[in-house]
Amino acid sequence: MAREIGDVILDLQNISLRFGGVKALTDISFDVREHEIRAIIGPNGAGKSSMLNVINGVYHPQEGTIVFRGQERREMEPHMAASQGIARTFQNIALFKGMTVLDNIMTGRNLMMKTNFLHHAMFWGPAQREEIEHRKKVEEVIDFLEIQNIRKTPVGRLPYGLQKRVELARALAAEPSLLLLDEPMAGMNVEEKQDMCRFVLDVNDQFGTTIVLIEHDMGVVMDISDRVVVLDYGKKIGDGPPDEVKNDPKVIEAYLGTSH
Amino acid sequence: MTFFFEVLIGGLLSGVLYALVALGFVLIFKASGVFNFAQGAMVFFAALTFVGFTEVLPGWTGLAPGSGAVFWLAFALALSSMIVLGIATEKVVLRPLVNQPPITLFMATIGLTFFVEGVAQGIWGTSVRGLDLGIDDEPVMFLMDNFNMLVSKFDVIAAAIALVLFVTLAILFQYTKVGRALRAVADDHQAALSVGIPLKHIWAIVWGVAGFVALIAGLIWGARNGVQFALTFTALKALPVLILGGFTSVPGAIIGGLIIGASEKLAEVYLGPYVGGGIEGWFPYILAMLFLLVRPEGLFGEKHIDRV
Amino acid sequence: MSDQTGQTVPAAGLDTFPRLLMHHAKVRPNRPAMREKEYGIWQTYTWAEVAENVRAIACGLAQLGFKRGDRLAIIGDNRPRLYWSVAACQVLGGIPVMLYQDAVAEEMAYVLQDAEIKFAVVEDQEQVDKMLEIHDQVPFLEHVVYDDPRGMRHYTQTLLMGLDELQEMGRIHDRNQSDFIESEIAKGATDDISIMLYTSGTTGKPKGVCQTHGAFIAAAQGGTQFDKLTDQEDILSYLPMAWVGDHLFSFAQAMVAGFTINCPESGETVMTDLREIGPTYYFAPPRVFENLLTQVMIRMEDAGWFKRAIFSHFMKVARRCGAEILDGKPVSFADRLQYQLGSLLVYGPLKNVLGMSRIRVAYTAGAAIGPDLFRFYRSIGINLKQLYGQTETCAYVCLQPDGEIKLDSVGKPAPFVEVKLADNGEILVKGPMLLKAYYKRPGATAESINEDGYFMTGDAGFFDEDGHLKIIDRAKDVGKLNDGSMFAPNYIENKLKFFQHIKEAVAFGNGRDFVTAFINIDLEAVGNWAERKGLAYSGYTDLAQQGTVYDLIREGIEQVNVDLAADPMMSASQIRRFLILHKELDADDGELTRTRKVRRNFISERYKVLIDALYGGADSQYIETEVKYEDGRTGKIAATLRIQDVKTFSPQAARKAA
Amino acid sequence: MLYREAGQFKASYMQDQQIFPIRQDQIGFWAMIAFFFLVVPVIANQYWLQAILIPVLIFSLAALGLNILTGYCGQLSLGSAAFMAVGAFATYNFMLRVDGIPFIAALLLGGLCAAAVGILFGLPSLRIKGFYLAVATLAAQFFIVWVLVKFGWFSNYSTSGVITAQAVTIFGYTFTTPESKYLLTLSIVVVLALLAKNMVRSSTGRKWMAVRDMDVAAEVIGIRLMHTKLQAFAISSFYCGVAGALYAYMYLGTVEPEGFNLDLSFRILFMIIIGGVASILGSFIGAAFIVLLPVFLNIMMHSAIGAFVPANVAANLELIIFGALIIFFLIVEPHGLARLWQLTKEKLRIWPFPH
Repeated sequence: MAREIGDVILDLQNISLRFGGVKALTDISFDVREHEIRAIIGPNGAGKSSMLNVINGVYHPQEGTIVFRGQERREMEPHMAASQGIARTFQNIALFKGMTVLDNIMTGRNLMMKTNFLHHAMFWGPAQREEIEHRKKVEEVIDFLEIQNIRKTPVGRLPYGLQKRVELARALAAEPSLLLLDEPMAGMNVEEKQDMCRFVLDVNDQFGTTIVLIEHDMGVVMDISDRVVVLDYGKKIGDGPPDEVKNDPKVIEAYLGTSH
Repeated sequence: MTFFFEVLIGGLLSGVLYALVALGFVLIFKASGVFNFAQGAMVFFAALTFVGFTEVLPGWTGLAPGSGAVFWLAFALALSSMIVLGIATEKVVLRPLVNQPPITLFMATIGLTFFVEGVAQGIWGTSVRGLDLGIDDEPVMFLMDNFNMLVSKFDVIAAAIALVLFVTLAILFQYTKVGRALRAVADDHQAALSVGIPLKHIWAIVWGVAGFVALIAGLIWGARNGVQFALTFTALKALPVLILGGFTSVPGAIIGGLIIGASEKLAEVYLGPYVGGGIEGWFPYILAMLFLLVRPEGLFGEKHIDRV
Repeated sequence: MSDQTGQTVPAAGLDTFPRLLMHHAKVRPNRPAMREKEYGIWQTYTWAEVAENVRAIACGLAQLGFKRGDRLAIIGDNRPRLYWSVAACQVLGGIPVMLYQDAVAEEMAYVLQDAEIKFAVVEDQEQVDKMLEIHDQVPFLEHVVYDDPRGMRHYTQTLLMGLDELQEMGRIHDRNQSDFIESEIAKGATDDISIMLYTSGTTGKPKGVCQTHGAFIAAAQGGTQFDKLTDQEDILSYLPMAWVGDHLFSFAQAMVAGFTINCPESGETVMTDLREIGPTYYFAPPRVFENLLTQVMIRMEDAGWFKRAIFSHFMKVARRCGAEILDGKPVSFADRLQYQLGSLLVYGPLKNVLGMSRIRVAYTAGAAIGPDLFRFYRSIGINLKQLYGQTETCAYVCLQPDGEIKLDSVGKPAPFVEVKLADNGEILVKGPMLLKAYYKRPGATAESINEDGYFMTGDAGFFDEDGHLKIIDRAKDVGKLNDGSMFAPNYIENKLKFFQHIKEAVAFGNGRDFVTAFINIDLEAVGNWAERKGLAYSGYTDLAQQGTVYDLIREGIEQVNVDLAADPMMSASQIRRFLILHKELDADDGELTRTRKVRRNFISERYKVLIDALYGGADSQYIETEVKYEDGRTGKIAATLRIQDVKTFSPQAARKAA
Repeated sequence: MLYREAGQFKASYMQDQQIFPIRQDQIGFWAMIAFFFLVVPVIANQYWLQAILIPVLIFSLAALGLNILTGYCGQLSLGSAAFMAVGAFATYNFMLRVDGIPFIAALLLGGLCAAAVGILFGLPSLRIKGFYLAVATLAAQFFIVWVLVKFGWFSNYSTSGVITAQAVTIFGYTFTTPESKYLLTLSIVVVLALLAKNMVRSSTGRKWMAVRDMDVAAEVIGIRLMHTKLQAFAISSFYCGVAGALYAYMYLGTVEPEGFNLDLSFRILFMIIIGGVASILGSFIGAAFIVLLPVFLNIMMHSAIGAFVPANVAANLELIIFGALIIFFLIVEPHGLARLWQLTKEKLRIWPFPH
């Protein structure tokens, strides 16, 4: 295998997050190693999305520290996270509805673009060169995710499954080192899920991207992830390789106790 | 010091009137999530319609001009017009736009503003009218005698009317079925629908009530300053009131109104002379804008968290 | 070599493809040779770039040990780099062997064994997997080179290599030994085999058809001159590379004329890509043209009444005079004016949305094309023509000349080609484009070429009074009626099938007094028709036996009879009696082949009683047939079938009617 | 119908990213340019140039400015007229107080002043959105006009703040005739429109739209909201400022601060709603529509009742029709006339097919 799991690149220590009086996350610690696929699972409302939001700075935890690539901080700002190579997708698709697929994905490269609005106003010259250079990269992503035929379609017109794929494309366009996926397969049919699974694995394999994903489909999680964190009511109740977690009585209880 | 209190009380009293206009905004915003920019135009429409009817009714009916009968008949007709206008707005403008982004609805009410102003002036003409409610604009003698303060009797009575209105509405919303339904709707449209509250019915009622409030506000403002197009600008001042008080809070509207009314008068009197006067026109807006920078959710509005 | 006119006259010495390639690289280095839709745009390769790449691949292959005479399998969609590999193989004096990319691994194994393949260039992971799957059956396969590295990261098999890597290797070699390629090209001769294309044939295992440089260059030159093709043409290369037509149009003619071939992004985007490129030179099988027309009609049905009225009016104008205008025949001024208006409002836009605005020459072949279909395209100003040929003749025997288009002929013998008819009507051809041999099958080669050097096509046909060849049937199917006149069942059946309500037809007549036919109605078309007429029916069997349906079909057959009567060779083959079968002919029941060809003998045995009834004069016949259902169960369909007579026409009357 | 796109394939990203990728559109565009630059000055009379075409162009520019802010970046503003006022008065003062300053320089500096003021009043957008922001922009509207009235310095101490535009001279040529003013305005507007188009089709525009469509997602991919929004405010105000200066120098000649009132701000908002939000073309269509509608109404009513309608009746009718149109467009076609044109174009491209 080309992929070798490396050192810890993201370490979350004793994270607690409250909204007003509501505790969303309580004293959660776990780490993510380079090149691994790390899953976060848990029943609805367990705080999984909040966890991702803490990692890339959308939410600011009241307590705890985040160590990313050796840099320690209490809180992150989203654009800071982005500039350090963290990209993500959202549970409820957060595409830019008024733009085409191509433009959506191009926005993913904004941090790498150096020209300013004055160049853009002139367009010819540096702005155009840069635009073309990044377009090439974006086209590679489009090719990779096999969405060539919808390139110029406004995203609003696309079916759900494809929108999810475009969102992944936008995240990939940033060439992230850490990719956060919030339920990438939710609401998809079996075929779409398989495709998405393949893409996630391919991303991890081909670009060595570290992936943290939230997913409800246990089959998928057990298949593709290297290690799994289990959350329940904002607390960590399990952590380890899929097989281990699967047989953990606490995890089983949390799942049996809820929807299943 | 006496002068300061004179100014303050005058400001607070006009603040009550701002609050009255703001109340119309709040009602509609709470019930349907629409920021009704046209509330000001509705105030103007109401006042003009009332005055118009008082002018034409004697001719149509033979009643003596200025008689109580004319007053009440004109009031009834103006109120009906307002309710019709409110319900029509709800049906024609807002219902087709349901589920559109709030900003679209907002722009639609700007369109509505123009429409309503155009219709009002188209029917009743553009000249400035006086409006006599039979309340004299004379100093309250008690205050004049004891504190040497000049406070208009008209203002006090107007404020009292407004207060009565606030209290009545508060009681209605607190203790009647419609009121409870309205509060449920304000909390969560979907949930309200699912427990069987007829949303459209509620909206119609709210727009009707908002029309009524606009009429009262229009009468008082009109009687104070004359019924004229400038009324719409005065009514616009309800917007900073809302920003201070929050869009969803009735007490907020009242307190916001008082703050705006008092501060703009004080500012005019004490700061105005240094900069050439006329700062009443923009002071509430700048105040609101600065306030927004500090506390975007308003005094009483709930803190808003973006869930992602 | 006058390029001022854009016309190409290859100089002497340009007698192999590698020489042609190097010639273009020198003469028009900056003209686009190939485009491929990739990464959102049409990536363009000039002739100079193509030549450079071909050199690199050739050197790379040589490094791997590829020798003169070795066979190189090429498997994949139409990709520039696969075309380059063909050329590179030819540079080295090797023989490219083209395989159908959608074949399953087993079928490929046969070809690889038959051609003793040591080297293969394949498109992607999918094809690589097939190669690996059959590797133990073809142990002599030494190198598999793949074009697209996607998903190939974890393949560690030593026989695999990326084309990029191969080219890189080749480039170094090319720099070190810059005269290697030139000397290899110099070794080539026009009589060398340039390509091997496998033909399925109607019986037996596929045979490898070996064609020489000379053959394909002759065929390409003939076609180029015939249609005055220049280096400005654009062609869309989307048909399988292993098919002779694609090799002629996208490789040989492009090499001869120096025009541009355009590879679509993928199979699903062909129609979009067609619209973007707007080729000037186009080939498609009749099926494609038919689908396009159907789509046009369906989409027009959703249009408002106004648009539909405009459309149908101008389509009427086009039917009246469009084809004539295209052929340069005299047409009244009023019609011409109307046609001009129609061009602006309908034909022009229609061609635009079909991607056919720029077409100068379009060809169809491979199966008979319906006259209405053919006429439709010609009438809106698309110069669609038919050609005739087979793998063994480089797909080059007959072409329809501009201005002499007949709906049911395949045109006149092409330049350099000699065509004659055997006594049994079989078409015999001779010319420079004939195959050199079937690979390793001297017996088969000898059988297919007679002692005078004519290739026996196996097709039967005849020349009409203007010297146009008409194909009527496979020669072995052609029989005789009792009065000695020719009976060509396929010819008749095809004519029947052009009628939209008839899905399948089986004609009988060999050794009989007259011709009869079984008909399968097209359930969808007739069903629609019935719905519009308010006819109730419970299924195929019920619908098939309705009197009005018989009337409908009879009218169609009478129309066919009019056609047949007009043709002196065929007028005796008019259909006298017919019946509509109670069930659809089905491959599961053994009545059709998997490619939906009628299995005549099986049917005549199975439905003997019906044939007897047709010839016995009865007007109805009871039949019970066993059928297999999809789930494997069997059942029985029973019905009493009506038999009806059809009007026939005298040749003179028919000519007037036609 | 007129489109013949087959064969117009793109072999490079440069071709693919053209403003008009379709040749027929290019031809149409250049035909329009030629018409407005070469034909219109010859055939149009004084009235058309001075009372219709020049204001349409100026309002187009203002609408373009508002469209950048509201249509592309999603920040609603009710203070466009105030930014126009800043541009007009700043340009006036540069012309007045800097000796020998070229008009174009004064114009651009005026625009920059408007941009600076725009940034100032854009600051609340960092914390608030939607109609909250709209209310905050009202502050700009009222405050700026008040400042210009109250502080005589801005109008060189003229009564009630009226300024009279100085003569405009470029390279020794003085723009006095309607034709010359029209051509100068047209040139400036066309150039600025082109620059705007370039911005919205590149990274700058994508950032604006990203902020508009989903600000949280925009932030997560590294777009800095503050920077992006303030940039939009600045550029938008620049455009409005230049439009304001042209309003004073090319159209009216004399203006007072009250001329840039809330009503004008609303009119500009209506232009983009009717013309089309997030559309450069829409800004032009909207401006033309709003300017021409009263003219058209007058003609209509004149021919209907045979006499000119009293001004106040016409004004009220205008209000009613504007209001109704706004509501109509928001309900029926929220993307305005530009969208209708777009749809028509799509129809023409696939003609004769309906879809």
